[in-house]
Amino acid sequence: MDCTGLCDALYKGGLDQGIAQFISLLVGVLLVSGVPLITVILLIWVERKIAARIQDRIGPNRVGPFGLLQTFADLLKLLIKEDITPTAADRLLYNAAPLVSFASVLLIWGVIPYTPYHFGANLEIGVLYMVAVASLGTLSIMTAGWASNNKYALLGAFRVVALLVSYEIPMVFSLLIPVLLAGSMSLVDIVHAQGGMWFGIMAPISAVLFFISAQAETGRAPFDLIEAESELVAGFNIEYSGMKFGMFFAAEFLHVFTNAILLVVFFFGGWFGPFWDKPLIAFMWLGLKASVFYFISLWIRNTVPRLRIDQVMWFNWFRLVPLSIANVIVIATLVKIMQLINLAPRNLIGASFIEMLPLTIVLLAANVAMGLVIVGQLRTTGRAVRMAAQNRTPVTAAVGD
Amino acid sequence: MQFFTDPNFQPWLIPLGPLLAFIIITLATNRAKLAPSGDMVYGGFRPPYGNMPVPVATPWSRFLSISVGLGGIIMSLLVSWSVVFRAIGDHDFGTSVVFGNSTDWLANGTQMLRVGVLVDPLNAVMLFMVPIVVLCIFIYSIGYMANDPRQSRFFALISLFAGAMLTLCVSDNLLFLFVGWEVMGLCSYLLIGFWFEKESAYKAAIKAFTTTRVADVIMLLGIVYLYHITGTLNFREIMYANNGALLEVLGNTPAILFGSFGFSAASLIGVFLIIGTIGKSAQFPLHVWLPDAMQGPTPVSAMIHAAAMVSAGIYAIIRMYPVFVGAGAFAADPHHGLFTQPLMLMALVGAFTALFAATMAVAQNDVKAVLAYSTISQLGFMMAALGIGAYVAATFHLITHAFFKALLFLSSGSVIHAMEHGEHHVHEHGHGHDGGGGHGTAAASTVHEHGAQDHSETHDAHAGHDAHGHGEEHAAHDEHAFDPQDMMNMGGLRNKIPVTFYAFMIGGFSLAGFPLITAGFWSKDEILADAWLGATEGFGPHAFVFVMLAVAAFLTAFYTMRQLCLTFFGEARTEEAAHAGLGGPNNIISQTMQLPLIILSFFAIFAGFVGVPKDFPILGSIFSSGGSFFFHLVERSVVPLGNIAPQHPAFNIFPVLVSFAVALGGLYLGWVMYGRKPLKAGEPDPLIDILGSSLHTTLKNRYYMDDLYTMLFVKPSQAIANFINVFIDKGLIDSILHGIARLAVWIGDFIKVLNLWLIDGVGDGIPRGIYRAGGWLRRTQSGRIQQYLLAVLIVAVLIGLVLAVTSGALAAPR
Amino acid sequence: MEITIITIAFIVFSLISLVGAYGVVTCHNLFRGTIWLMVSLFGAAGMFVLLSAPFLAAVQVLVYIGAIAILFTFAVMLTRSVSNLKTRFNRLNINIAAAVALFALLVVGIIAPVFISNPNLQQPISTVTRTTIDLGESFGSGNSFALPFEVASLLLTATMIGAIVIARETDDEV
Amino acid sequence: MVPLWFYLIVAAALFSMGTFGVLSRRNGVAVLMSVELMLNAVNINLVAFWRYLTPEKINGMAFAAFVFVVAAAEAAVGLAIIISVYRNRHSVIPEEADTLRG
Repeated sequence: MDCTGLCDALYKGGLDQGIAQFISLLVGVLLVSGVPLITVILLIWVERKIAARIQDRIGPNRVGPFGLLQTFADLLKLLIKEDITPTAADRLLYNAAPLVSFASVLLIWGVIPYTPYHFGANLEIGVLYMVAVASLGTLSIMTAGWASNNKYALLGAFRVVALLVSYEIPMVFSLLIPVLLAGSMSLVDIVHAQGGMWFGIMAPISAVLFFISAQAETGRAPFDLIEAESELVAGFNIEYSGMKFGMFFAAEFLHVFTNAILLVVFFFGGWFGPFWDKPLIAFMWLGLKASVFYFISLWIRNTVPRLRIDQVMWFNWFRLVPLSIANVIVIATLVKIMQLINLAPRNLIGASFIEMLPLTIVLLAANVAMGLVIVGQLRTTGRAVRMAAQNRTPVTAAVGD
Repeated sequence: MQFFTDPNFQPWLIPLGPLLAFIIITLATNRAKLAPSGDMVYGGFRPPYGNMPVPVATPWSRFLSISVGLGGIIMSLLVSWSVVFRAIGDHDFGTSVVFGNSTDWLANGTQMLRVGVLVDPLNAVMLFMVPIVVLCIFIYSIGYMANDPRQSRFFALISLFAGAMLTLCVSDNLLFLFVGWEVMGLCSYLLIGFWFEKESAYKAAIKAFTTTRVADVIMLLGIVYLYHITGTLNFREIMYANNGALLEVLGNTPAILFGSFGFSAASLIGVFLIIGTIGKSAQFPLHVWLPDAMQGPTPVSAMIHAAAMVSAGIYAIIRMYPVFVGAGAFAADPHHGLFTQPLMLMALVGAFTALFAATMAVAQNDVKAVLAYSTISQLGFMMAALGIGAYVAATFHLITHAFFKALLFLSSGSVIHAMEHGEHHVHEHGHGHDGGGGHGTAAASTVHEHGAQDHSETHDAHAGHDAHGHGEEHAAHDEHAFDPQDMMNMGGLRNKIPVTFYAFMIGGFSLAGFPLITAGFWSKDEILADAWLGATEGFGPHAFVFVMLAVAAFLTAFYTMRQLCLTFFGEARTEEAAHAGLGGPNNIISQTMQLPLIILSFFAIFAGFVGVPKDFPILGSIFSSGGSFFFHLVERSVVPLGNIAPQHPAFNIFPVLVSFAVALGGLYLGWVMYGRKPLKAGEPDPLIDILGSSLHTTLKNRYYMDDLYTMLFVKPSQAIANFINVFIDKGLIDSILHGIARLAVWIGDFIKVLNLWLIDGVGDGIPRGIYRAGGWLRRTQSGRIQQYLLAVLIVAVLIGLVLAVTSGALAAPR
Repeated sequence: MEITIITIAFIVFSLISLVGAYGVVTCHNLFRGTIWLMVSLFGAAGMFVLLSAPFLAAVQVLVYIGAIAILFTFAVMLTRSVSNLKTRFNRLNINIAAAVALFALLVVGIIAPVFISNPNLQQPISTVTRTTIDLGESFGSGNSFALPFEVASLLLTATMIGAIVIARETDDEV
Repeated sequence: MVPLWFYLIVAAALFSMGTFGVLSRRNGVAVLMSVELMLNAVNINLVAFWRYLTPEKINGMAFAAFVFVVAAAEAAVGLAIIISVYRNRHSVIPEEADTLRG
């Protein structure tokens, strides 16, 4: 293992090499995970402001300029609150769950390329890693729901797990498309491969799929039946209070933004933009694009009503999963054909816009076709549902299967 | 593709066509509709059908079988002629160049028996002759079998026959040759018995089969012995490999039989092979099957007696000729009076058969019988020639004889056809037109399968007559049986069927050896010349052969003329003959039956000129100024080992004069007796009062040979069979069986007693024991998976322990 | 053998996986058992990373922790295994003996004589290894693992169907 | 890197523990989990051998991947069986599912 930079300095400073490497890695990890920890505090404020605007309120405006410091106040409040642990709870798991939940989001940031030069780790299998650690979140919620020994919590946990496990499938399938196009699972390579053309333009359907399923992963509306206040009081984190609850809370907020960033990285060219070779500008581009999608996500959250669990499941298993599979098959075939007839560059990294153009046109056409099909399908289904609703027959009969 | 162009591989393809045709026809034309037997004239004969319905080939399968069969034989004709002409074009063909190719066939023990094809001059001439003759026969059969219900089967069988013959011609080893040989035997059996409804037909078939089988077994013995000694059956390996080393071996080892009588292995093998040939080519002791083989359809007779089977026998002998001549200690030199036993045997048998058969032929009245006997005697010529070492002349005669004898048979067949036609005509006139029209189906079928719409009406009439006459025939069968093959019923056919007449005349003159212009003359002249040369040097066998052959030739000319006159000249001796005809000059039947005659006539005349001796006056300088072409070609097919090399008989006027004399004399005598004042109806054969009736009947009844054989072989074997049946089988074996049965009954009773206490005791004891054991074992079957797994683990650990200890891993961890 | 970061990582991961395994086999509470299982598998994933097979590590985390363990938790809850557990083990001693014997045999019989004592089996024979791309190509190429790959996919399909058929309520139709 | 036998020892320990679990746990789910442990030990061995002995081949990783597949399938079917057994006999204890007792 190479030893450069800080490690080198420490080694020169007379430390044992192993220790030096360890320390340097530790510092790197702290730096990388520092970014999200700081952003999340701002994100909470942003979200509350946007939600307030959408709901025709003003939102936090007392603490600090524009209420910027409101979040710190809440943080303080959460910290000084009493930390209750139910007696019947499974102590260890009860306390471990929030940590795992936050860590699962945080670990994702380890592979996100901020700029062409700055990223936590350029893993050969970045995408897989990302999906894997995201699945830890499921585990944490399950644990929390079970450990807090509360039937609402357990029900919430069940819903979450059902929802997340189901929605991981279309997400992974939609992530296959960038991997397939870039020919690599490393996020850095994927971003580089979008120098000529954003994958979001070549394969919009998979972008949409990823967006939807990511939204579901976060458990935000319209998928917020995890903490459906009206049905099960607060879902899996009902028993939590104080900083533990704050961790779940922060993890959720952070997860939303993380999904926005991932969407940008996978489909919208990451830090690509004018003057992307300047690190700061590149970082600025990434953040800009990410915040656009973040805003869209918030927008949806605050405007769309909640769905029932059966509707969510039906939508996933009978619409998203087939669509994603078909999408993968179609795009893979098309790409292969285009490469065989030499209309597509073998290696997308460094391919110019012109080179990418024919492939883009073909894939876009295919995507539009598929999109038209699925939209028409959804419309007919919706009409059937409305008819059923007017005939006062249970909707599930029409929707389910 | 090179496979199809390289002459080394092409011989493989030669037999392929007919064999494929056989398979295709057999598999594809199994559709036949049942029709009342009255509806069809049945080939050349009227089998006693009663009103039994017969399967009738549908027009489609007729068409298919004919086209496929013709296609097969034409294919092999093209391939083989291409090979042959390429070969002849090559100058050192036969000496240094032969076409051939072989592959592994059967592994027996350590050594591999190879099968392969070979084209050397001898095959070349066979491959020139066989396909064209067979093709003519095929074409002929189209017309001849046109109304036969089993035409498809016929074509299948003759295709197989042709395939077998070609296989025999191209094979390069004795065993492969024997395969073709046997298949031909089978086909001859099937074809002679083609009209198996006739008792005489199937009896003849069985006769031919058994007779040839006897010979073939002995021949197989010879082959096995040869293989036992030489370890190979390949011709060239046996005879020419490092110029005749194996021949030396063969010649020097004394035979296992009669070794003490100066038999070398070569001679014994030769004798065996010759016996095989005697059976196949119908030589003297075993000739009886051939006249009966006339029961088959005439094309078959042509096939068997001209092109294929009988010549196959001679061919096999020429093929193995050096073995007969032998080498080493027992070597022979026929040109200097040294004979091995096989050569002597051939000379005697051949010469005797030639004369013997000729005499019998004189007295026959059946058209085909005369030809059959003449065939036997001509084959005798060849055998004799071989016996005195003139194998080139024998080959020459084989070829020419094949041509003109095929020609003769085919034309006799058309004579018979014409006679039948006349006969039906007569019947039809006798009974008006009633019921003549109810045979549209048959007519239509024949019309369609010939594809000759324009002749349909004549043909329709023909079919109608046939059918009608046929139907009548059964009614009037016993009152007068008309034999369309009896020459006494013919006469004056010259004007009815002119083409046939000229063809027959050409063939007959060629057979008689009409001087200078016919093929038969030249080949016969070769043989006589060789024989005379030996005779002048004072060798007994040569002289014997010469005399016998001269007389035989004389008789040949005589009965040929007799046949011609009786058949074609004079007045029609019966009403049938008066109305004979092929149903119009240009209906499809007569066309398909006359075209081959024309082709064969050409060969029957001009085939002789390839073998004109070099120093024959005038003609020699015209046709073979550079030496006889045929002679030089075939001579190369046997490597000159000094004593085998055929001699070039210098031109000697005497044998030529003799053959002039015998031919012309015989013809003249025949003309005097039958031609000048032709026989009237009912007039007896003038031969009778010349020879005296007793001798005549003797000849007519073939010297009672058949009765002799019946007395010698058939009756005794029947008696033995009867004896065995009565005494051994009924008396001895049955009593033994009964005894065994009674014994079995006793044993059964005993066992029954035993059963009651012993078996039952054991039988009940075992289950009881099993039950107890099971009751004890079931405790282990706790149904608890983890216990099982635990047991598995423990055993595994123990095994591992044992392994570790034994491998010394535990003992000394290095 | 100097203490490199690899060694530290190895020790950490092996401890994680062993402790997890211990928890799995001894836990009273099956839900914790599943958690322990995940911990152990996580340690194994770390070892995969150390063995420069990051793909396998990620798949381990994804498949086991993401799916199988969740499946286990479901099973635990559906079958109320948590509550109706009276005793943890049966035939404890003999089983312990068997397991220990197995371990001893493995170590003393195989590992010690063959691998510990053999000096050239200590370190990897080369530092270059196949990558995930090679793995993918081998799954794709006909003369490598394409057929087993397809068979595996078939197996998974069959498993899915079979699991559904087995676990569905038997009393309802369809 | 650490010697090969480190990995082997760890794998052996995992395997033995899994064996113990399979043999002794009363709860079917626990038994299945122990089976997973054993499979994991096998996987560690596969990958370790591959890395140390034949890193130039692909077989080690490929086999490990197939072991994953098999493990997933086994877990799914096993749990399904356990659930149906539980539904029929109201017990997840394999010792009690002994209808086949002789």
